[in-house]
Amino acid sequence: MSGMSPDTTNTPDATSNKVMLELLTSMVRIRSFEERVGELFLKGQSAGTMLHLSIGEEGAAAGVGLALQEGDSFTTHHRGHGIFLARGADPNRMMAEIAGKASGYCRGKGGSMHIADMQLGHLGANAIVGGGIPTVVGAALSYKTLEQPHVSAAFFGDGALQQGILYEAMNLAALWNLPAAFICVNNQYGMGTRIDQAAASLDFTARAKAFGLTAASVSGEDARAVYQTATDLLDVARQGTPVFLEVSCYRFHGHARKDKSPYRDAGEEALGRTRDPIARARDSLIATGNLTQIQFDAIQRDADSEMDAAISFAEAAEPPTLASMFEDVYAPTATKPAPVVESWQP
Amino acid sequence: MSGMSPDTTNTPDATSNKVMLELLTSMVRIRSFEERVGELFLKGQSAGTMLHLSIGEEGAAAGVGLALQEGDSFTTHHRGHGIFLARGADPNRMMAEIAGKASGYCRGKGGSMHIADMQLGHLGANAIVGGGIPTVVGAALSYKTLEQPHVSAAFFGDGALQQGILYEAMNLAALWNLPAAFICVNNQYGMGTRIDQAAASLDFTARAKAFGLTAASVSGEDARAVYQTATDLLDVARQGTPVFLEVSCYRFHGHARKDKSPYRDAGEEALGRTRDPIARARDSLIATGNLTQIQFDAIQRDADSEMDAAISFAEAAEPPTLASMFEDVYAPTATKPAPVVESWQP
Amino acid sequence: MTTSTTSVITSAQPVLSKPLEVNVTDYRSALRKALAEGMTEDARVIILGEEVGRYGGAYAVTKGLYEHFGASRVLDTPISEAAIVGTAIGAAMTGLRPIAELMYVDFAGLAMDQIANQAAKIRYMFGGQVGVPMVLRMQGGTGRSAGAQHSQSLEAWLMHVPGLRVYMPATVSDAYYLLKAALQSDDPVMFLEHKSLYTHKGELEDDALPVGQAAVRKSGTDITLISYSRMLHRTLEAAELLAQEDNINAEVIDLRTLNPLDSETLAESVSRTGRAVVISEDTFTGSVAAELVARLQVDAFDFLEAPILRVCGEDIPIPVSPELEAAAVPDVTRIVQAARTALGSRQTTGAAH
Amino acid sequence: MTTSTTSVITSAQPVLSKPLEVNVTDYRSALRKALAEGMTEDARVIILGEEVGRYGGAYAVTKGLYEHFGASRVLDTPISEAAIVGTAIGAAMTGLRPIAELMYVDFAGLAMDQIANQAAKIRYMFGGQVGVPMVLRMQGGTGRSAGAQHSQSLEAWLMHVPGLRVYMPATVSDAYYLLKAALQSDDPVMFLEHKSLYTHKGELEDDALPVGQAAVRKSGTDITLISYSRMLHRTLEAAELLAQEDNINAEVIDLRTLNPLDSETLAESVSRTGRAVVISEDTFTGSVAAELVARLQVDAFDFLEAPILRVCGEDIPIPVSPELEAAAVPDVTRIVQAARTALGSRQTTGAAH
Ligand SMILES: Cc1ncc(C[n+]2csc(CCOP(=O)(O)OP(=O)(O)O)c2C)c(N)n1
Ligand SMILES: Cc1ncc(C[n+]2csc(CCOP(=O)(O)OP(=O)(O)O)c2C)c(N)n1
Ligand SMILES: [Mg+2]
Ligand SMILES: [Mg+2]
Repeated sequence: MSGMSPDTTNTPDATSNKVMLELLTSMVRIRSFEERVGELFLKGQSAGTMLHLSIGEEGAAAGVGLALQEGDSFTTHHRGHGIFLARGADPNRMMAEIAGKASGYCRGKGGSMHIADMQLGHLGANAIVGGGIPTVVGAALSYKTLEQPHVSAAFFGDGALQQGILYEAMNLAALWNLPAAFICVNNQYGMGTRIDQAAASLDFTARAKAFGLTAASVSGEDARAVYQTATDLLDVARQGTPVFLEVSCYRFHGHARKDKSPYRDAGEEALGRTRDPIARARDSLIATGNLTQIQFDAIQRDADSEMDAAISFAEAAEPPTLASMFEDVYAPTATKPAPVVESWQP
Repeated sequence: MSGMSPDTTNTPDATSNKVMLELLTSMVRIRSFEERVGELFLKGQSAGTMLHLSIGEEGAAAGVGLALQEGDSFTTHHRGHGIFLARGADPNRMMAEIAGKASGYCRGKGGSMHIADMQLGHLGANAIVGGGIPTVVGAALSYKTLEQPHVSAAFFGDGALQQGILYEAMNLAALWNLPAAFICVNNQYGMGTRIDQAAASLDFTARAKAFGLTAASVSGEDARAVYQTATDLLDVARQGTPVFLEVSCYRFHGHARKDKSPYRDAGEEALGRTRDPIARARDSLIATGNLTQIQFDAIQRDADSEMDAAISFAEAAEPPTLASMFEDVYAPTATKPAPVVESWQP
Repeated sequence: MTTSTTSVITSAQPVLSKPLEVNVTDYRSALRKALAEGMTEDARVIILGEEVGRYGGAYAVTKGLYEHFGASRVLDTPISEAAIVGTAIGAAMTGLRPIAELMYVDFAGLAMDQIANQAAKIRYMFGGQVGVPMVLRMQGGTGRSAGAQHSQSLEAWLMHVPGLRVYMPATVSDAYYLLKAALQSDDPVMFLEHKSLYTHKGELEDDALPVGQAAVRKSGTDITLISYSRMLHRTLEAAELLAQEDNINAEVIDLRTLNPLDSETLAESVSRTGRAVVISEDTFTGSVAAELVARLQVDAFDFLEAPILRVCGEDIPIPVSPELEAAAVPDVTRIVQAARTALGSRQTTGAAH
Repeated sequence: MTTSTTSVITSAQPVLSKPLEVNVTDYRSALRKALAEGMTEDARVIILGEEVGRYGGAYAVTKGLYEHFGASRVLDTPISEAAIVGTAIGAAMTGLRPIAELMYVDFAGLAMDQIANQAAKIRYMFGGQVGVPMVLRMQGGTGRSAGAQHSQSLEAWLMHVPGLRVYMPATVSDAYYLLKAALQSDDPVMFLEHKSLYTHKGELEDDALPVGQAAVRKSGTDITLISYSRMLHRTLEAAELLAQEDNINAEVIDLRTLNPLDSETLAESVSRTGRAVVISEDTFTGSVAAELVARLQVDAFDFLEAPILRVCGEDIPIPVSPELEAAAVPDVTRIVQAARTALGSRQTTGAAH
């Protein structure tokens, strides 16, 4: 970590077993959820094919997710299931939303790419690469103006590093000393484009620093390091210096459910998949005698049955009514749009 | 200059009197022109009030302008008269365009903010802050693809440093190794906003470097230094590494013709106006015995009478015909739009 | 599920400011009064945009607000249109009521993703959990030889996006009342001013029609002339001329807002007069006028005695030459001519589109 | 003064590539064939966009081109929509003929300044000195539960901007011929494909109508149904149903291009049939259909036996639920119903707008 001195006294829990177990459990739940999203798709039960799994990125989601505090808010990119789960999402309502059902978080209107929950501070996933980034500048402005102690964090992929809006947002946050965090989940690819095919210079913390942010980079394979670094940075952000955190990891699967990543070399992919934050956390806990395989299996089983239940919930859920289509365009007090049928009688 | 080793052997003329005199003459012509644009406005002869004078910025225009070579192209921001003059523009046709006349560079359709001349490589001034920046990436792509030895340079103000498109363009140019140059004329203000009120971090070369460009900053008060630095950088660009150059200077007058800069402190303004590239070049030539006051007065007189003639030319010029309004919307081979008059007879 | 606006932050801490007295003499001061009152009445209201603070606004609308309300309520931004709108969105979702400004509506192209994909759709995509109660002030139109990138009328883009409200005041009184209303809206309001109206003189009336109701600015029986924003005034002049020269009694309707759109008032009027001309400054093809015509020829079909004609901006970019600029948008003569055509009282010679 | 296109660079050095054979079976392969031929025939043609190269295009349209023409002709870009369009503009001004791609037309909001303020206006603002001979390929529309930000039909925005050509092929043959034509255009062409048409099967005809001429896809005498892009096919189905169930002989017109717009063919047809329905997938208010209706009710006024009706997308964002998504855009039933209403053959019960 660079650009700031990490103050580990602030994070006494970081190395504790409790935190490690929490991170591990969080990651296992995320992966279990994502695997089932894939199933939902295969069963033809998902709303569309635009499902972007965060398998391999659980360290980023769990680590930063745990570092965020109650009252903090965040936006995510299109690959945001893991982050939302790490922030407390109900898998049932998530899965129902992904299936486009009425009991989903967004009444079946948003789907995977537009899931949100104001109660949990999720200001929305976004299907526009970079689209949700300035939202957190606005939220951070609210916190500063209203003197609330929160941080707002934008999660985005490495692809968004080439969207101009990121730099506009970072500059504004720095200029106004806002409690905003810019979290780049660098999974090395934007669809079929490897990061070095998208950016000439790969030191992204240098970019953020040049805009006046405190910046760091951490490997997402190590969930504890992510948690520690994020905790320190969010502290900085809370004091009014916006921060940038790059979490590097590897996208284990294709871009979306149908993509088999033919553009990736098999060797590279195999190697990439060894960068597994779950295996690493599990192995380290077992190696230090803080977890047994049996205990781990129980964590896995609990997660799997929780997520199986989410699938069942989503499958059993009702689709939205046609009438609901015309709701939520405007505030509830306003007249709803009606189906347009131009009428005339001779 | 940083990020590259200046190779002064490439620029043997930089220190010669010939170059200095050329720079001085160029700067005197620019200022003389700009003063008359102000007059045109006062006489009610300009097309509108959106006239942005480059007085105080002549060092940037003359220095970089002289460093560019035949066949190179460029775009400018809204404050681009000086740059265009430095690249050989005909003051008559410029002034006519600024007056919105048919014999102007753009037939009176573009005005001050959209002046262009393909013959001289001027790919256009732009009224959108940052709007002309990616154009040079495209031109540089043409040069690379068509194996032509040219560079394309975008001139823009410090205001454009906060527009995301700049970073998208720089990244693309760096990624593709294009002969593109990004020239920031940092006159300390965007309208009433001082640069430190717009950007949290003021080391703009650090931004460019973080995107993989070779970058330098130079004072626009010293036209010779601008010329040297630009020459070296354009050389780098021509080899396929895009470059960024910040020329720092001071906007002597208001933002546009009607602005009296009430937001600026009188002391600051007085001090800023001492950063005069013309006085500095003149004084140094006189001090070293390479110019007499009489010679300088002749340069000034020549420039003034040339620009007086431009004013007369513009005043005498015909306004465009109404029919010409419907020309140039589409290629000449296409049907022109016609005035819309919906007709019907009972 | 469909609770309005903010759940993350339930209430702001009102730190009420002292009122700022604004004397209304023209469109500009009417806008300023609405802003000043809005900020005084609701501590959640902030203003952000380029040059809105120290400079007082490129067209001086926000003059004095920075000095009165301070830098934490009136925020000067860098030149970052997309981030300005995006920031306003995030602030609106979390407890503030931002009024963002784009200096020219022509710059909307830089922020169109934030406007149309984010602000407009957030409430819907998120199933009604949250709204985006922001106002986006922009100004457009011709009249200052500002050229192709500073003179457009882009309301048709905005009107085409479900989720956006579009207000376009033509009068001094509406400048005030509609802006006050926009600050009460729980939906994002695109508030479009006209650069040539800022110095338009007028008085504040005691009251205003509700938002969503078009105003009959002049009652008439022979033909309905429909317009909004600056073109309303040319339309009123045209109606005057028609009365004097042709003894025609034209009804003139001012839309006031494009969303909500008051189809009923238009249909009622045109059904009564049997003839209509719609006047808008935006470019003819795909204009706001087209939408109105398309609706009216259904709603008033059985009563139409002539086609509904449009008088709009020409289908060209706005040229900088003052002569050409003036010719690129509707003038009184063209409006009068179109009315006469619709009345069958004079044959036109111009080419059809 | 009005010399076309490039003055800075007068001619490219053609380094002709070997042809790439493409077998046309559907809309997608027809597009690919046009691209391959265009690149073979003119060395100045390059392709740039996200995932257009190694990945072969998000919808596989450019598949194989990178391998055949190489990385200097088929350029994968970062996710920088504004810069992609801006780069294409600069390249087009200086000797290349770029085909840029935005993966979804929904992303146009990120590049709208470059599209509408730059590409569209450069020739005009610069007095005709230079053109912007570029093609911007984008795809839009519903059909894949892709949600509110990946399913829009934004052609009305583009059609409203003078200087832009807008091509919208509905058929396999037009996909090929219109794209070939776009590559010959000296003006910027917005080439809008429909995501649900890529697998549409069909054959390449021997020839195509000239650009700017609408196609009568089915002649008829009772009513004119006007559409374009994917909605053409639903309209043809509706015409079939009307023939079978109501013994109605509908004429079906495919616009093919929105700019140039073939008002004449439309006016001739509607003047003959006396009735018309315009069908477009974009949201009703401010739709392309509105423009057509507004023109037609002038051009065919004396022949109209009924108002011209529109069947368009509902005035809502596109929901992700497949059921709701389907209901948000016109289907065959709604088209048939509207035709019946226009024919006076059945009363509608739905609410008016
Ligand atoms: C503005 C925009 N451009 C392009 C796309 C299409 N697209 C969706 S995801 C994606 C790749 C994004 O890569 P990255 O940001 O690294 O996120 P990842 O998918 O790797 O998580 C692209 C190009 C989009 N959704 N939005
Ligand atoms: C996209 C955009 N936003 C805002 C403006 C209004 N505007 C015109 S010039 C200007 C200041 C530009 O400052 P800078 O880039 O430093 O150039 P300078 O005027 O100092 O030469 C602004 C805000 C504009 N023309 N375009
Ligand atoms: Mg990625
Ligand atoms: Mg400046």
